[in-house]
Amino acid sequence: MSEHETILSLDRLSVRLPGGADRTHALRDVSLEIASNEILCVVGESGSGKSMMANAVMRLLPNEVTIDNGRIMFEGRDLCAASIAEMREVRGDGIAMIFQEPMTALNPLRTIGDQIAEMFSIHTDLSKAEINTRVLSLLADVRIPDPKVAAKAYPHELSGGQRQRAMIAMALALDPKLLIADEPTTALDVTTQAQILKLIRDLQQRRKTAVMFITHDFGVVAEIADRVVVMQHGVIVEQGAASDVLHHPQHAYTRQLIAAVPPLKAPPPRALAADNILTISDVSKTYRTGGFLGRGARVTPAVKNVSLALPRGATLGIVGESGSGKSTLARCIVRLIDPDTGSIVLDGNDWAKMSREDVRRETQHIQMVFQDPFASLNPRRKAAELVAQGPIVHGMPRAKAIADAKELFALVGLDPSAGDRYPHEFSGGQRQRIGLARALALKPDVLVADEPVSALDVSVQAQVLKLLAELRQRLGLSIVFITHDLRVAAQICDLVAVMKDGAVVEHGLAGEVFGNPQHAYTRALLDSIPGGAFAREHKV
Amino acid sequence: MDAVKRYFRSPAAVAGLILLLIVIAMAISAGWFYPRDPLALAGRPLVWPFSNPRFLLGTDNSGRDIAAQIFYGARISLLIGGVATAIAILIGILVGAFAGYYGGWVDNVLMRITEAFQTLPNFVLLLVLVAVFGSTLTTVTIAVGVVSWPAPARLTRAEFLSLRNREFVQAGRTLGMKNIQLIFREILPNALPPVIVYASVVMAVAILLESALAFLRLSDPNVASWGNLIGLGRDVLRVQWYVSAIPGIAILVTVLAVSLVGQGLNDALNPRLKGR
Amino acid sequence: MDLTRLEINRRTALLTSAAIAANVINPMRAFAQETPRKGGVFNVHYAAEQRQLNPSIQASTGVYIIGGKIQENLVDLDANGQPVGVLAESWEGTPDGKTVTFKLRQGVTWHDGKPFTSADVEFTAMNMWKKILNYGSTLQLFLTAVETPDAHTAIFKYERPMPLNLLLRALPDLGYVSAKHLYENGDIRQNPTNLAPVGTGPFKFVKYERGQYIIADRNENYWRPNAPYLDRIVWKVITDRAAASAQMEAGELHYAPFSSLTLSDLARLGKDKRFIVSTKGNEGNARTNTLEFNFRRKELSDIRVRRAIAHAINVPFFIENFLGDFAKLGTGPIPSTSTDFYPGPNTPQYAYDKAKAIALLNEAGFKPGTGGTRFSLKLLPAPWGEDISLWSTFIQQSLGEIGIPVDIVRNDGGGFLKQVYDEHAFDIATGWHQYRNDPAVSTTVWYRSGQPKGAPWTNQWGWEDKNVDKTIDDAATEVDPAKRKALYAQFVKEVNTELPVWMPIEQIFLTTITAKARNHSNTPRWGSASWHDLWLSA
Amino acid sequence: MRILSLAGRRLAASIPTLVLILIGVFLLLQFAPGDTVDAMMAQMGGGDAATAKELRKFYGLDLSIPAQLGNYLWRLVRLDLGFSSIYGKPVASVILERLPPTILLMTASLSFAFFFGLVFGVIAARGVNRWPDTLISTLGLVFYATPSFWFGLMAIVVFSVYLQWLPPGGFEDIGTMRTGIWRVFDIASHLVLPTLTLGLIFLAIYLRIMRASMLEVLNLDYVRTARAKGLDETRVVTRHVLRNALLPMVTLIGLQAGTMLGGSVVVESVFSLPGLGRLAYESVVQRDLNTLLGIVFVSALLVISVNFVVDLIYARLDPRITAEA
Repeated sequence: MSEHETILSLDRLSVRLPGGADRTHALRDVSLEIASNEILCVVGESGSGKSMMANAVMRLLPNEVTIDNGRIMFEGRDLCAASIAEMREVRGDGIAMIFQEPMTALNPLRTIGDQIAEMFSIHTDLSKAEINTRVLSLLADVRIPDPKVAAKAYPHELSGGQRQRAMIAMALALDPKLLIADEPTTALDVTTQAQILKLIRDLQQRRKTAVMFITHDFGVVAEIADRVVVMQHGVIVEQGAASDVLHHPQHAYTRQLIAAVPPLKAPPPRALAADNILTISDVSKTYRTGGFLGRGARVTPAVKNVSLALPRGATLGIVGESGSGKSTLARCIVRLIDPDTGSIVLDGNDWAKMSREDVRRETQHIQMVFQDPFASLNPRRKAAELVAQGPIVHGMPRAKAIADAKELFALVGLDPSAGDRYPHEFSGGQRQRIGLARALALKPDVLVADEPVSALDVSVQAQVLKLLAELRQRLGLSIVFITHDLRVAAQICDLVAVMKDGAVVEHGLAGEVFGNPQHAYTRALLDSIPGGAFAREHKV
Repeated sequence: MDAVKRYFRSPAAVAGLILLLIVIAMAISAGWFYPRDPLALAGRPLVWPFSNPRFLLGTDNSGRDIAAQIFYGARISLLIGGVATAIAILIGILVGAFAGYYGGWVDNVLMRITEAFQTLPNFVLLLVLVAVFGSTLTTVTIAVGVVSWPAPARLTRAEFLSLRNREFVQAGRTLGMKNIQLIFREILPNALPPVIVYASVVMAVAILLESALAFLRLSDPNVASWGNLIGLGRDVLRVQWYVSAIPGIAILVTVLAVSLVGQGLNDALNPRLKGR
Repeated sequence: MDLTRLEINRRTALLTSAAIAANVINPMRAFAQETPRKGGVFNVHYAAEQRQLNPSIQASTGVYIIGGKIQENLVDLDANGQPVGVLAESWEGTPDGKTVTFKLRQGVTWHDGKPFTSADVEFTAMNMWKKILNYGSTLQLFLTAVETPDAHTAIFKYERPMPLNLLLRALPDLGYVSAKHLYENGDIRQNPTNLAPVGTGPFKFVKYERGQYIIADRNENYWRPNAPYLDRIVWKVITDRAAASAQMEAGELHYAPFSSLTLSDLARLGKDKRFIVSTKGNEGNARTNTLEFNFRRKELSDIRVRRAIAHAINVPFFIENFLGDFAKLGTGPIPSTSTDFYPGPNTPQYAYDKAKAIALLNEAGFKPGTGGTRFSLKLLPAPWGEDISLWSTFIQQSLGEIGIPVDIVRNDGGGFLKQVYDEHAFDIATGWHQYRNDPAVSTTVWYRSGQPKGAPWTNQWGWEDKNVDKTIDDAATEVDPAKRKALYAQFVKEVNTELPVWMPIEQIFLTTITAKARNHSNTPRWGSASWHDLWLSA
Repeated sequence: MRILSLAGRRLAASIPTLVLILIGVFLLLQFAPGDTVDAMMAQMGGGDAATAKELRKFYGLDLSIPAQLGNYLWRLVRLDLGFSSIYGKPVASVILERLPPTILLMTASLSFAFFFGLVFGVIAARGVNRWPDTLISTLGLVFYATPSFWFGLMAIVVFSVYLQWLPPGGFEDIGTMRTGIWRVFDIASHLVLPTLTLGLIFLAIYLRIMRASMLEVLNLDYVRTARAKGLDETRVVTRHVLRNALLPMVTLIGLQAGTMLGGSVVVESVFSLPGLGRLAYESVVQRDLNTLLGIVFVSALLVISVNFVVDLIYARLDPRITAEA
């Protein structure tokens, strides 16, 4: 097999959606080629059709979504016309696929080894013993610690990263010519993501497989792609070598996407007020779950005596990977969770010691914005009502509260007349704005934002961050901003605290912490951000 | 809205609705078709259906017109089914809501009680309730309701457990809403749809339980219920089998209608399942 | 709409009864010359399981159907209803009626081999009949002692005169003897022998599976020569009447006693030549359907209201259309089958007359109020017997026509007895009155005042009549049979006038038996008899 | 071993439930009109007040209610269920006599319902929205809607009266005492109709649950992975989908045990089977408090042990359970 022989080529592929969908076609006239020993990155926002294309290639589309023309050439055969039996041979042997959610992509009731061995038992007639050895060597190949134990383990006994490694082992079992990876690292922590990307790169080079890598994160594109395809609403707007597309994007949409990616370099520091509006001193919280009469309880210390200060009008960023305790700390501040020890002083009174009833009455001083736009708004309530809820609970007459809510809609950049529409009629970005309006309705002194933009597309993310910055300026808001994405933190936070396993390992001005990190973990975090130099400062 | 459109797309749901409307129409028009008391003596006992123009469906072994009893029986079954279901759902929601929301020892105590009700065979408990409090229409209805609340309680509790930590509830809490407000204004509206759909199952079971009680001659004898008629027909089963067969079919049609409507609602409300 | 104008299809009604009547007249068919066949299993339908099986301490057909084959009584009734000796060979009473001497049969042994002696009779009479046996305790109220001069003589001593024909007519039901050596120590009621009876009868108890069956085999050394003919009797517990008739037709049951099948199945099997359905053999177990009034309700204490209620119910129509030929128009507490005491039909009767009923009600001052309702009544029917539930529905329908809505309140066995006979929480009640060959046994207690609260099937109506009481007491102790019959005729006239309890329907139990059975239904209480001569042809 | 301790804990947790039931039913029955002596009198066909008072003393019905409850629970701890007044025997032996028919009936109907529910559920799910699915689903609904006693009666009329294929009732043929294999056949033939009658409603329930659970699992991510590995549809179902779809079915057995015992009351009275169900009906009618409480106790134990077994099966099926506990 020569160096650059074309493995897969799509020729004007179109996929029709069933009636009632928001557009007629998921894919329209998509043509692209993937050669062996090459990683082609397909990038686009959610709804751009990138995953649909992957499923179309594997002919795994939901049964009312159909390919209505175009050809998918693989090893000289058109997969669109292939019979079910022929497709079955191709799947797993010719083309392999790995998916986004490691948690649910493996059968929870069967061991890892068993599921990998199944690849061999379907496509080959190797003996049981031979299959076993192949499985163990594969697991070693993807550098899973102690393959023998891992083979016998069940999916829930492995971490997210290890599960993804098992998926990769399974996909590469029969040395397929093409590997399709549908956002394999999106659900992983940034450090694990870095290792997985390195692993895929390494395996691809060693085995010379062709890889179609689907992602929405330009950092990942910069880190791993040889060639790039940019998609919007089911159409390819631009494709070419990675460096060309990244540094000299031709199409306006591509330029806009790249511009929306927050660079790692922090903007010039703002002047900070002298007094602190909120001081947190050695707060800690330990979860005690399960256990029978005290014995066998599982104790997990989530927050270990954290001390931080938030100057008036400033934005304190708290960054860390999942499980670092950052959202537990946020919930302790807002007293959704009662901290075990420590004090949280806001404008003089200590919120940690107040009774539940007092917290309920004083709650307008501190408000929270949540992460998931779909789950943070009660689907059964109109938008205006949602925003007006807070003031109504605190005694404001309904009519006035609704009127105020309409004003707030304008403040957060929403059309005031949209007040009587239901949450499911808004986009993700608009819903986050409603959440923000709801929090601001009570005119809080401090706003706690728990990963407010993580669930949004990059472009929408940028707009919400811009809105937050304006509001901070106009209303003199002090914000505690929780995120796992250092690039976002760099953009908006004045001060940054890095948390690991419940403790603050480093904190200080954003520029300094990102400029020259002191703690080894901060350095590892910064290095794991995909895209290397591109991520540092890309000017368009 | 589109849930209604989805509901009417499935033929089974539409058929169920039509059947249910027929039964309801029968219940409403009973007084008009058969003005006399259905339990009054109408003619000679055990007249075969369609053999005598005055009694379309014949008479039972007490000389009462079967057609009249079927029409009036519709009222009783729908009444008992409806009221008993309301009682069961009401208790179920209250127990489920508090157990699901508060958790801890409240959840433990309420769940032990629910388990106790479910461990004890519900028909035996029904027998005891009827034996103790007599078999008038009200006691039978309340007894059936009291026996069938554990299932909706479990369902509501499951819904509350999953919704209680949802972010919109936490948001409500940060806005300063009291627990009671959170339960009834925030969580309950979202927990209701599956429970309402389940109400059709509870109603089907309630109608079957009442007819089983009447079959064992433990239901209210002064009321023209289908179960009584089946029980009465049991003595003449070998020859005049129609006395038991006709009310049996009436119960079957009603419960089928209620279940079909329930299933239609379920598929309309969460289309994901039906989609494929 | 008046009941009589109902469209009644007489032809079909007559048809059913005619077929059965034919069957009743010549149930015996000529078998005289066939030689009895020894052997075979006889399966009997046992509808309601009793708590124990010893007839010496419980008088009910449910016990006799089993205990009557295992234990024997002193005296039984022969083919034409006259007393005949079983364990007693002969008897004679003194003119003053205070002493009755029984000569006991020789050479009789209990199933466990012990000899039957007068000591057994003495023990049973003094400890069981007198203390435990229902109705026996009132019969033997004035029994002071039973002397046993020798092993085969028992002399009954009475404080007040005991009419001989009353005693002889009561003993077939209330005269079963139990073995003293098995019952003398420990509480009689809890004695395990009650569930595994030991007697002197033609069949020996083998096994009792509660809820399923009871088995008794032939007693090899039975005192009657080469009797009984059957090898084994199996009593099968089947509570569902329809299932019982299904097993009858499938040949798994040979005999269903005491109208234990449904009315429609009885009518149907009557037309099937494989079976005989007749009242023959049940003359000794007559019963009447009752309508009991509670005088504590103001309306019912007025005689005109009670008579109006009686006039409002078309009993002949009910009997003909609902019970068919299994019942007759009753004339009072003493049924026509009781040849010795039946006072004849011309006692005060209440024929169906709706207009008269309405007139009586208006006269009593109970005008129809809103919706035509004069006043409403609670009717408590006894929960056993298909005829009782039909009769209570008919009462509800009939009184509904004259402006008295009736609310039927169903109870189970225990609840019914407590509500009616103990707490008197009823307006009208209905059930069975069992006539046991002599009015003094279980009939006069329905009218005699002073009955203890809670005693079932006794006068709990809150009604008392001095001269009715006097007539009852005189009759109970009158020695001369003719005078006794006259006293009872007067008793019926008095109670029918006052009408505290109305007994409009007279029924005799119906026997359903395989046509292969021989020597069956040959005594007035054959269901309870010992079946020593019963056999099955091939 | 982990599984046993988990299920053991579940068992211990159900003890309070059991005590709660017993006390509840005991107090409830105190309000019933008439007591067991009245019921006995009804059966004996009469008896005077003196004998009634003596009987009440004998059965300890004259004590105060708390006293009666106290010594009932004290005896219960020593597993003595007390004395049955209507059967004149210790309650334990009465129940042991009646247990086999009910256990046989329940296991037969449960396995019948579970097996066919599973098979039809899978067929319906595989051919979703096509004619097998609509046919099976509507049939399921029709079975679900049929009153069990009515179906039983009609079955008797058709199968045992007209066609004379099956005996109309009873547990076994008493007349001729068969032994060994013939007795098994005889009992089996007696149980065919009752099993069909009792099992029908549960078949409908399992059918629906299996269909819904299959559709749910077919929708999960790892099934898509299995397809991506090149498995054909049947292997996908057998090797991956079936086992996960079974989980809700297994939990259902635990929940259904109680209702099934309730259902057997009606079925046993239609087919005159001498089982616990009918014993419960009779003891309520006869006001025999001890027997009724004995039945409640035994049926609660039965349901709890069924749940215990269900927990074991569930833990074995789903490895996640053992880890979590």
